[in-house]
Amino acid sequence: MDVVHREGNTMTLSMGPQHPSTHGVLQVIVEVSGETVERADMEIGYLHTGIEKSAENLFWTQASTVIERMDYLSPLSNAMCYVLAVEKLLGVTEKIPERARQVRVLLCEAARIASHCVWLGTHAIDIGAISCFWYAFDIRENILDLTEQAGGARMHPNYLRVGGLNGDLPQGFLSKLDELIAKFPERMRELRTLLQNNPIWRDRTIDVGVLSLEDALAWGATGPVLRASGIAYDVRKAFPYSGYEGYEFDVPVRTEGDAYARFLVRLDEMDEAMRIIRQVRKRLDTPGPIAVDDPKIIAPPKETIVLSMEALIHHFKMVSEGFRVPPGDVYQAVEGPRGELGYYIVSDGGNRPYRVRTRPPSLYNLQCLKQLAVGGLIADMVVTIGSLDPVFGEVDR
Amino acid sequence: MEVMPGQFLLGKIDEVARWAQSSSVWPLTMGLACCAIEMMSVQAPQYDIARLGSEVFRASPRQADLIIISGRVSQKMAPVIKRLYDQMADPKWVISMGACASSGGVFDNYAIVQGVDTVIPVDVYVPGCPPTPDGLLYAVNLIQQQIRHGGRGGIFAKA
Amino acid sequence: MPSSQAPSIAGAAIDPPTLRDPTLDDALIERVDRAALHDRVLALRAAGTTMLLDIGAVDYPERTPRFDAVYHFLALPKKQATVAEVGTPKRIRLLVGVPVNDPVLPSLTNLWKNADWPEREIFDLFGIVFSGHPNLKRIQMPHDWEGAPLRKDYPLRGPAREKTPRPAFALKSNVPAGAPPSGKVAQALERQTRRTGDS
Amino acid sequence: MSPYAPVAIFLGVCALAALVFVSVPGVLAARKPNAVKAEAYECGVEPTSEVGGRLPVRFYLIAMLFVIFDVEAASFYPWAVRMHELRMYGVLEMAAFILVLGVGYAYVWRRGGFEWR
Repeated sequence: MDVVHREGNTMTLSMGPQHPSTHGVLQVIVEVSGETVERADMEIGYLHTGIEKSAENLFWTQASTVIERMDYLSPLSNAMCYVLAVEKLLGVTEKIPERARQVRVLLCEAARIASHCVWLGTHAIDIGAISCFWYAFDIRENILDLTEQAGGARMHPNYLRVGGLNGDLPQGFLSKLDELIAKFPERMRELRTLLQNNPIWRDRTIDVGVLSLEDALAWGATGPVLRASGIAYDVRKAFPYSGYEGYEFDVPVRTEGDAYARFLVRLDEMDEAMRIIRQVRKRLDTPGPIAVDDPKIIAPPKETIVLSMEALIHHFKMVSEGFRVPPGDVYQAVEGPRGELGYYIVSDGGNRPYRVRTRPPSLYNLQCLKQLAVGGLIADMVVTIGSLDPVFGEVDR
Repeated sequence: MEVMPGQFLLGKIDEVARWAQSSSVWPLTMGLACCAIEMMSVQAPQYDIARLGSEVFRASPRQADLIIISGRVSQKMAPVIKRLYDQMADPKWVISMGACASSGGVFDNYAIVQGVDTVIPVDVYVPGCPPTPDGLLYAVNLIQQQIRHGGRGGIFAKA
Repeated sequence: MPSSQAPSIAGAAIDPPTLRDPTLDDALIERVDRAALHDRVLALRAAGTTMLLDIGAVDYPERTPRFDAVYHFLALPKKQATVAEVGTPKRIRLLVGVPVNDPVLPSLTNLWKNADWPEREIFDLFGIVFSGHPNLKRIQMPHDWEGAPLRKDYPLRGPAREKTPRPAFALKSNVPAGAPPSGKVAQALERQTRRTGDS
Repeated sequence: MSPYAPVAIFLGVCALAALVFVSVPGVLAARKPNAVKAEAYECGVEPTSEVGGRLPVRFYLIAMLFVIFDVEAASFYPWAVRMHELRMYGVLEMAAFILVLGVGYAYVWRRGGFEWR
């Protein structure tokens, strides 16, 4: 770490890797005169996990385990994007059964709400509204119960597989989902009354970290950060995937581009996500197949293994060798809670991904902090970091 | 300590000190990766670490007794973890939360330190990826038992 | 050595992008020569490309030029736009070959502000130098790390632990599962341990 | 026993208690000093600026102004308690007190002592 010296009357501070309000292991080397930020350089990489290198040494299905651990606030959108990309390479995108598509949309929208809950909780604590953290995490616990019931684990269920799902929804899932749907509007009303018209919250977030439309495009910001600056670019509308064109939902847009606009856009997005979940819930009552019926891609269900020899052989091949993907490269994008999450995957025809390159939305949403922080106070920079909602598992990969 | 008739409590000073110290083990605000989100859920009302007296997450190592390594420790973060541990006031305890902190977990590669115990001494390892909040609560319980049953801490504070 | 015990069936394709299935061409995909990159990006920018989405890199050891830098662009409207006005923006993908003996690429930071970090990351993980970059330093790895980890010839578990056997979980092995950080980081920790004077 | 004895005892006990609370932990607490622990804590990295470096004068100015006007506000309390008995005498006395401090306040305001940037 080259020691940063001092000149003039500015003081150089390291808002370092361990800090209560950097939302992870971000180090901001701030040059401050009094309380005003003169320069804000960022040092990232403190959570670099080499996920892309690990993915190159695992089977196609195993790789989704490490890939899910990139954006740990909504692991399912990572798995969804990876799985869609590999299915595109295999050419089975159309053969995915309807029910698998619906469950994937359901879990991705639930993950979006859960991720926005963690963002709202920690963002509010940074600004001082401690009690909002408990309300937000209450909604998140219900959603984690759903993922745990469906996939087996609270955060990284590894439930989406190339070619479909790991298994059908368990019995109690739909009734628990109805409980969440019934409870959600009242909870959202509480969250809104807590903060939306709170004078302190408005003073702390209005006109803070203003990102103009040109700057948002120049910095490559996507998702709520771009939509708060005026452009309604949402990957679910622009490049529909997994059946999103079948649901009506609108994309909240604002033009001010400050922290309060991003706050409102994300709250409206939670409502829109619940609107999609209600539409999916109606279609989930009809049972149906949950995986493409090509045993070369997805292991046959366990009960068929004891009955037929081919199923046993397919299962053995799937576990011992995995499947092969025809050579080629593909770019698949998905609308994650933080923006356009994309995977550029290259396959050389083998049974392991040759290269998995991630387009991390948090990395590009975070870069503009260097410009947004200058001129404001240190406390405003904390609000800006919170409003950009970076996740460092994704920034550092 | 045992309750004597007439609502009296009899015990050695060291036991009283250990009882007080064990029921307020303050952790350091230091989240790394997915386990940090589960550490936040432990603070949320459903799992509520306040029942163990550890809900006060201190921002500075000077005021923290416990450091929870919640997440994967990368090569760049190892010296930072070591410095934070050294700058904590004695007596101090370490929980290595999750498979990545305890042994590198699923990331057996160049970027992750294969176990934080090669950098700092660890008291309690918590299995899981990420461990459920109950796992972390049980780990804090184990730390409390260590303090009560004669580990570090107490009136003459063996560091 | 792959982390899982099963055999790795390497594919035969040397240059996968050329074998791409034509139905996957949902974007305008072009291969551009290194020298012509800057002008091509200027032309794209004039033609309405408003956002540099991402810069990635891929290592094809048997192919010359060995590396492939992949630039993703998006043509979003430049003014406030509703969902209808955004419609389906055009995606553009440029593939630029980079030889291993002279791994240099022109930096795009003068055209796109957000090219700063991805270019630093490619320099850090692939060793490709970006000429004209204002602050070309390692971004992910420690600043004194050696080697380019994402190259195919870089061992998965890092140079220090390449030969150490994977702990055989099935057998009772006395090989300690944990391994200290490697390289300069280990020396830094050594120095700090000496200063703290513990064991 | 002079009427002020309880006050003296009270102050003595307070001083003693404060002394005990300060010194006993110092004696009993575990002590493992080392070079890194003594260094300034700066979020986990080597400190970038020396400890106790130079601070802009604004911080000092604001602190001083706060002390003055806070002590002034504190001196209203005894008057507020006895306001009715003191009637007009109290009001005049306080008015003079406020006037004196008002002059100081206006001077600082005009000289821009309260602007932060």
